[in-house]
Amino acid sequence: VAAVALFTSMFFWLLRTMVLLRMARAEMARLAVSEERLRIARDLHDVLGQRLAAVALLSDLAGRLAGSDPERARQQSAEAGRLAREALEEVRATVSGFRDSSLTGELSTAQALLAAAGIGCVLSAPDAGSVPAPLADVAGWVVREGVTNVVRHSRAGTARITVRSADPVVVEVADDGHGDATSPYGNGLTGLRERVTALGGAVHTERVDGWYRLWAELPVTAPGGRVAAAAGAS
Amino acid sequence: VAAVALFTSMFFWLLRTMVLLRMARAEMARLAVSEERLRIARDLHDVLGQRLAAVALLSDLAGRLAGSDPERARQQSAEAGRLAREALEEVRATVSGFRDSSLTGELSTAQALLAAAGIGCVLSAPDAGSVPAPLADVAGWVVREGVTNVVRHSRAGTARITVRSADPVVVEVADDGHGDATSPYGNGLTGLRERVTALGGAVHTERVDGWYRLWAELPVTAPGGRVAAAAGAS
Amino acid sequence: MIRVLLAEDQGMMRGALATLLELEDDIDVVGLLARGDEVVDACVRLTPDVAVLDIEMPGRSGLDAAAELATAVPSCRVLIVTTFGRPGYLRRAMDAGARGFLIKDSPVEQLADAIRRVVAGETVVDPTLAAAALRAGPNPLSAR
Ligand SMILES: Nc1ncnc2c1ncn2[C@@H]1O[C@H](COP(=O)(O)OP(=O)(O)OP(=O)(O)O)[C@@H](O)[C@H]1O
Ligand SMILES: Nc1ncnc2c1ncn2[C@@H]1O[C@H](COP(=O)(O)OP(=O)(O)OP(=O)(O)O)[C@@H](O)[C@H]1O
Ligand SMILES: [Mg+2]
Ligand SMILES: [Mg+2]
Ligand SMILES: [Mg+2]
Repeated sequence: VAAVALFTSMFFWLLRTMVLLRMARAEMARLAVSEERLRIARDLHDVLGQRLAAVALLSDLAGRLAGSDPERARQQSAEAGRLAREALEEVRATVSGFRDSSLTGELSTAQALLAAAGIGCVLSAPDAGSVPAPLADVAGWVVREGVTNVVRHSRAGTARITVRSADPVVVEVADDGHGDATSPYGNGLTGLRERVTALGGAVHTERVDGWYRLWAELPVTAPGGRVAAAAGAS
Repeated sequence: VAAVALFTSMFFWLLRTMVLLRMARAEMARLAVSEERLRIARDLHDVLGQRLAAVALLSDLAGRLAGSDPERARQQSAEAGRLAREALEEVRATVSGFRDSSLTGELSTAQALLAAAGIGCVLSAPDAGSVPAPLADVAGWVVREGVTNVVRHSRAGTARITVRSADPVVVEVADDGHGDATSPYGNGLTGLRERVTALGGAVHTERVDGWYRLWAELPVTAPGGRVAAAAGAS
Repeated sequence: MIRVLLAEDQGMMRGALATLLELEDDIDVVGLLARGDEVVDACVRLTPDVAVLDIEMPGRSGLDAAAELATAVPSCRVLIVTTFGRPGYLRRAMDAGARGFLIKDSPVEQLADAIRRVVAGETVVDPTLAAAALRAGPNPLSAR
């Protein structure tokens, strides 16, 4: 009898738990949404608001100066235009969720992007899914920056994307275009190099056999023996 | 002994269920967040994005004209400044809309959006705050979709938004534009209709007396006598 | 001279873009439209080298107009400009035979350069915009 009573009470407890969990689930989704709204609201307000206010003021100023000091008017207008574009970029980044991206996601975006630009793509990344998480983010960045550069600068016929998941993880984006490995790094490659060297890795560019190559080495085990996964979590 | 075995298996089943629920919960939250992002993207897209792009180009133009045609340069700068301020207003309105609840938030976003698009807005929703929670979400969706369509398709001078909190709750978005109620439903209206009919309600569009009307009836008491608030918790 | 037709429904934007392009030495704006459903007729009449088309316009979308232009006026290259990369836009633009896909607020130097490159037979895709257009979809590859 005791066993039956226990069963029964356990059964009802179980039911209650499930109902509670179900409610919690809906509640959590609602919370996640409102958190996201707040995050976006904050982003929009802080970054966008400030920029827009500056744009408005610079435009006023340019308007006032147009008659008397055309050179300064020109500068203010240029600055207003630059800020408006940054604001728009900010909106784009905020709404596209650009910030969360995975390596495999970057690889498929890259393929689609190259196809759209009429550039052939040879992808060799059989074990991309097994790159440890914190390195996968950086590896994805290498792919994104490399492919963006190929589309923007290379005028290549074919690009080659390679990911080798070992220690170090090696990520390479190469193309058969006219790239010159001695051109100075701009924001894109400089930012990439900073991020990669912070992990103890290295970024290289070279021109060899008619190919422009960008590749990065990302150590899984950092020089001190620390594992990248732990470092990345900090 | 059999009881112990049963207990044990029941215990593991319970554990598994909880793990599964947890995964489903995370997934649901993720989906809800990305839906919200898309929604925000859509809200922002039509007005804010257009405006920022125009600000950027007007600034460029003002800069180019500063030397040769100061009067036109002045006009372009003034226009850019005006647009930047409107964009700022819109960001503020959108941000404060985010902080409110679903229906009231949607109504304030709607007003801001219409104002920004230069469309007059007659709002009649004195008891919007008393629409039962699960219906408020859907009612908010009707407002959002209706107003997005007005901004995007109607070329109206005035829009009219009406919420009547009775049984059924009636939500209407009407405009004096050129809308044709026989145009086939696209993704927006189809999705809306699916969501509303799932609650036992109905979506209508009609053209009457020079107005294009979209309205939805949302039953508080579903046909079976069930109250919508309970159905919404599932 | 490169003859350009511009279709954009937002008046201020249209005016600014047209004036900026006119300021380039080698570009002539031969047509200005505010509606998508006037694009094909105008291109048949004016035979521009490049049609710069907004996507969202009354009457007809720039993407639909591009698709028809590919057969109606094959000599006219199409460059699509848009504010945001929405899911599916890039692929639809390419399927419609467009040769360029750029953000609307591109500095005029970039837009003018894109026009020249498209005339020279190249394809010009703004990578950031394209990435957003692809990324915004549920899964870029399954959409094929
Ligand atoms: N694949 C490539 N083919 C040809 N040139 C390239 C390639 N990748 C880079 N370059 C050259 O290297 C330069 C620096 O690239 P980097 O990514 O740092 O800056 P960027 O692409 O010009 O600007 P951004 O900061 O937007 O990335 C480029 O301007 C370009 O001249
Ligand atoms: N207020 C309106 N004025 C004029 N036409 C309208 C209006 N609302 C809807 N329409 C017409 O009905 C069509 C279907 O609308 P629907 O919202 O389903 O799709 P959509 O707005 O075209 O696309 P989306 O999926 O982005 O919402 C529209 O394309 C438009 O032609
Ligand atoms: Mg770069
Ligand atoms: Mg719609
Ligand atoms: Mg448009």
